[in-house]
Amino acid sequence: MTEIVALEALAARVAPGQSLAVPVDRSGVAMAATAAIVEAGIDNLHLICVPISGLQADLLIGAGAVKTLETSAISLGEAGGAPRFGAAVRAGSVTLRDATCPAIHAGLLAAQHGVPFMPIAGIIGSDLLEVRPDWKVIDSPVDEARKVVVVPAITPDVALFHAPEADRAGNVRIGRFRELATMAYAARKTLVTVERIVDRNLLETEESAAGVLPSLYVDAIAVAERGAWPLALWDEYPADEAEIARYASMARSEDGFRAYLSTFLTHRKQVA
Amino acid sequence: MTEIVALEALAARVAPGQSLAVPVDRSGVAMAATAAIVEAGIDNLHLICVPISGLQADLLIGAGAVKTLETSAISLGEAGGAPRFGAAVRAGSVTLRDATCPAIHAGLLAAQHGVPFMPIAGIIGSDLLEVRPDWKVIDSPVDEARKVVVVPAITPDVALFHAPEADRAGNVRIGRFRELATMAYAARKTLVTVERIVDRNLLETEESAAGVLPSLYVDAIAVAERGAWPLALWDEYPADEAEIARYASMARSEDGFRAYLSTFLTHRKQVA
Amino acid sequence: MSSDHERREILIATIADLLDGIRHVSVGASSPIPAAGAMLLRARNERDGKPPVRISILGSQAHNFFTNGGIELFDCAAQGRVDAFFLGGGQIDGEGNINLVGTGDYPRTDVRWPGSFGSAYLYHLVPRVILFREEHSPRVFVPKVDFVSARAITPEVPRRGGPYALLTNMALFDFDRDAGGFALRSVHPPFTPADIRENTGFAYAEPDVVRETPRPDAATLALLRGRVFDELAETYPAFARTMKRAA
Amino acid sequence: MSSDHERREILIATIADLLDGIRHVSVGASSPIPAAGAMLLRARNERDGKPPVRISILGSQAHNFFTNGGIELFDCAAQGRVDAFFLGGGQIDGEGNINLVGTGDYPRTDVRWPGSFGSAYLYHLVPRVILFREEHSPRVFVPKVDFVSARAITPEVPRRGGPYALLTNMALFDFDRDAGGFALRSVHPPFTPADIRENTGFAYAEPDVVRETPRPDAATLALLRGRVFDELAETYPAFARTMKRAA
Repeated sequence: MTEIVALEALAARVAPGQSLAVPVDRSGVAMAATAAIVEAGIDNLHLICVPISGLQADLLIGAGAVKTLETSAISLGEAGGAPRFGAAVRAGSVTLRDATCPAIHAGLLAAQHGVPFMPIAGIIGSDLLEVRPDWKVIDSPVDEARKVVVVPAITPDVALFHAPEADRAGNVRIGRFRELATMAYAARKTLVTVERIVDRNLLETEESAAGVLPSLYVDAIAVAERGAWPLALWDEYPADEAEIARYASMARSEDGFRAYLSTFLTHRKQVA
Repeated sequence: MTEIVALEALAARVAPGQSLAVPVDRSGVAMAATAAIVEAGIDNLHLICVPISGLQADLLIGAGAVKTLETSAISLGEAGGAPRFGAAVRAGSVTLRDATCPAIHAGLLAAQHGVPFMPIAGIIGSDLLEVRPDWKVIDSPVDEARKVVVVPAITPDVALFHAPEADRAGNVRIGRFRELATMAYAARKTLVTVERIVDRNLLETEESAAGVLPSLYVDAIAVAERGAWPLALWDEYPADEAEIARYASMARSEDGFRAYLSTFLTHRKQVA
Repeated sequence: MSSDHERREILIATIADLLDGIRHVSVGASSPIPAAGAMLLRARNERDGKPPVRISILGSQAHNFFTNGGIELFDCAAQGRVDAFFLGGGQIDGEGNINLVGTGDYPRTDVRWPGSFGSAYLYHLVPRVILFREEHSPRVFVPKVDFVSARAITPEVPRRGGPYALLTNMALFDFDRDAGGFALRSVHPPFTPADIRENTGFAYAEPDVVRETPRPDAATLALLRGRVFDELAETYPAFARTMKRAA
Repeated sequence: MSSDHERREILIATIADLLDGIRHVSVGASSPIPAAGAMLLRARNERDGKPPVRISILGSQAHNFFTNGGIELFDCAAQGRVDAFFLGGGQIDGEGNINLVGTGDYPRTDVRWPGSFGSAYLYHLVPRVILFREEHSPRVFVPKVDFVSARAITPEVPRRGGPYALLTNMALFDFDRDAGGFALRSVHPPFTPADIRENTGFAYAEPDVVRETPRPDAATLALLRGRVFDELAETYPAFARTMKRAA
């Protein structure tokens, strides 16, 4: 059953060297938990971005927590390129597993359905097939002969995201952001931070239940108010664009990044 | 864009010989539309039950509308076996495509994702593989060698179901019954009957939107009050068990079935 | 066995014992006895401070914590999140294979049953599949099923799932996956091992001394006749009412 | 071209023309000009009683009618329900291949861009992919991209998708799928065909007489500066404000 724990205890459930799946910025990124992970010195992570990431990935990369990066893109959006990602690529300090968005979804779906691989449309002709030898091109075993790409299942050790609310049983409201459910289905363990715990049962009505990830898939929940900050949380608060721009500017240099990180960790501790 | 039409006009969009996907009894079965289909004399259907059916399939089979039956089971539940299905099997008058529930879901998912096939766990050793030569056993192209079953995409010509409500733009509330969305994603055309059309926008809030099939996937909607009767409609009314039992008893003979059907069609016309 | 309801109480208590240690059991539609067994285990664990038990009942709105449509149970099983499930069978053979399709030659079977449902899949994926079939007769328990809806043993592929036990109106069998067959574990009173032999069409292992299936003790009966039947009434009102009245 | 906002108005109107006839266009995040083009087409169709146009904007809550998470756009494209999409590229070559990964040798590229996003997939599946890249320079338009994020032509597999046109700050090119390359369609004033030749690193077909890209007519401008920028403001407030102020 789902345990409700403190933020630090939640972060401590991520072990060094594990694969960690995180969602795209708009879907609910657990930034407070990310700070706690950096604080705890958890490193050598295999970060799986579902299907892309921004500030969270750049922060983890800059903090030296990422060994392998599986993503379809890393970008700070309006604030421009992700500086620590760029620096890590130039330094060769992170192993890249470049992907394309639907291939990451397909890999998670394979894990959701308990099959070793998933076929996927398109991709043929892309150099991604050269740099991802784990992706194969096969002849379709059904219908007329036709080349199809297949990607292996992605089974993250941990899925981590932030959502508006959970109930006491551990059911989490995810709205239309069903990739959060896919991540949880696929992952061995799912950790969720929320703005608040509510007393009502989120599965109570057919209408409320439709947007809920059942507690069956949720191992631990921690409350983290404004836990996605400076990123947006749908239905709750917009992104703090000024803060993200400040990050983008400071993180251009290693020293600037260190200064930002230190302030960010301190800020998070004050909020908590 | 979604058209809102009369029930007869909706039924007329199903052509003889087409494949027609319908949901399991509890998910919202368009019984009123089924009556209209029988009334219109649409036949030679390839009925795809997602993943099983009951009264609806038995009625269509008894009415001689079904040429091919793709299903994981046909049963009247508490009311027992489906008599017209049994009679058709004995007579050899329907071509059977026996399946297992998740294989029908997997076939629809293949169509949803635009791929020719989908791998699926289990099944190996089942005689279903003997009677379904379109299902293949392949060596997994990824990871260690391992036999895996793959099933071809199921792309129904038409998906048909009944739901509590739609809005004026054609968005349909499906709650947690996401197989209805899968059917619509996979099908070339989707026809929906509803208890009522509402004035509010069902996509308005994150909470209401989570349980909605967007109008993008819905070709036509018709209002049919108590349109699932005598089956249940979630959140609206329970099954009319007495009526289903009456059907089960009458449909044991061809004559009894004819009598039931005639009353059923008349009843539907009186409601409409 | 003195009455129908006592027989059912034994079946329910036996199912609760068979489920001991699981975290999540899924119950098919129209299965009041398996559902009651699962609820009894949940109530007992709660009473004894043991780990909680999740129960999902197909087709129930109250006992349904799934939110991803009809595929979720199957995905859940494939993810290793379903520990136990129940399957029946128009025919069950000594190798644990089940037939939910029909007798005679497919497709124009002499007797046609509803179909394979999810059996071909779940049998591979759910560790404790409990075969539950009340009718105990040579018609059901055959040497070889006419159609294999789901096969019990498939050495050609790795699998975590398969038959765990077979429970009938007369007896309880264990399934031995290494031996690939059933072994009689206990006989429900008043039946004898000879009754079982007479009514079982397949060969099975039989110990020298066959135990009697224990009747539920007083504490279990109290739990069952109180809280469990009350909970059951939500999904199976008629069954729960009958059982309460008879108790 | 007398000003930045006039240039943008030409781009927006050109995009609306390129989209003519589609039912559903999907626009990536941070793409105000493509979004405005799509909205202009929608407004014009509505005005003229033509078939309605659906617009989905990634990352927008207001212009999002998807309810199945991040995969839905991709599924939708695979189902043939997305008629048009926009892609850019750090590099685009004369065969229509695009590079969103970086320059130099992978993985330690000299310049690293964000990554391929959904391009490798959508390029196969969306019939009208409009390549939109404002910067028109030999640095962007290269003979051969260093990394093929998405390939334009793959005779080895059937596909419905691929490049349809390339729109830059200076010109509009058609893509000829049979010839496998671009053909200059028109040049935005005040540029000349010679400017285009000078700033394009790949070979392309050039007609004898190169037309000027038409400026939007008065009715189009009225629609754009009124309703369209108002609608756009919901998703791109800063951009819409700037455009309205300049108009």
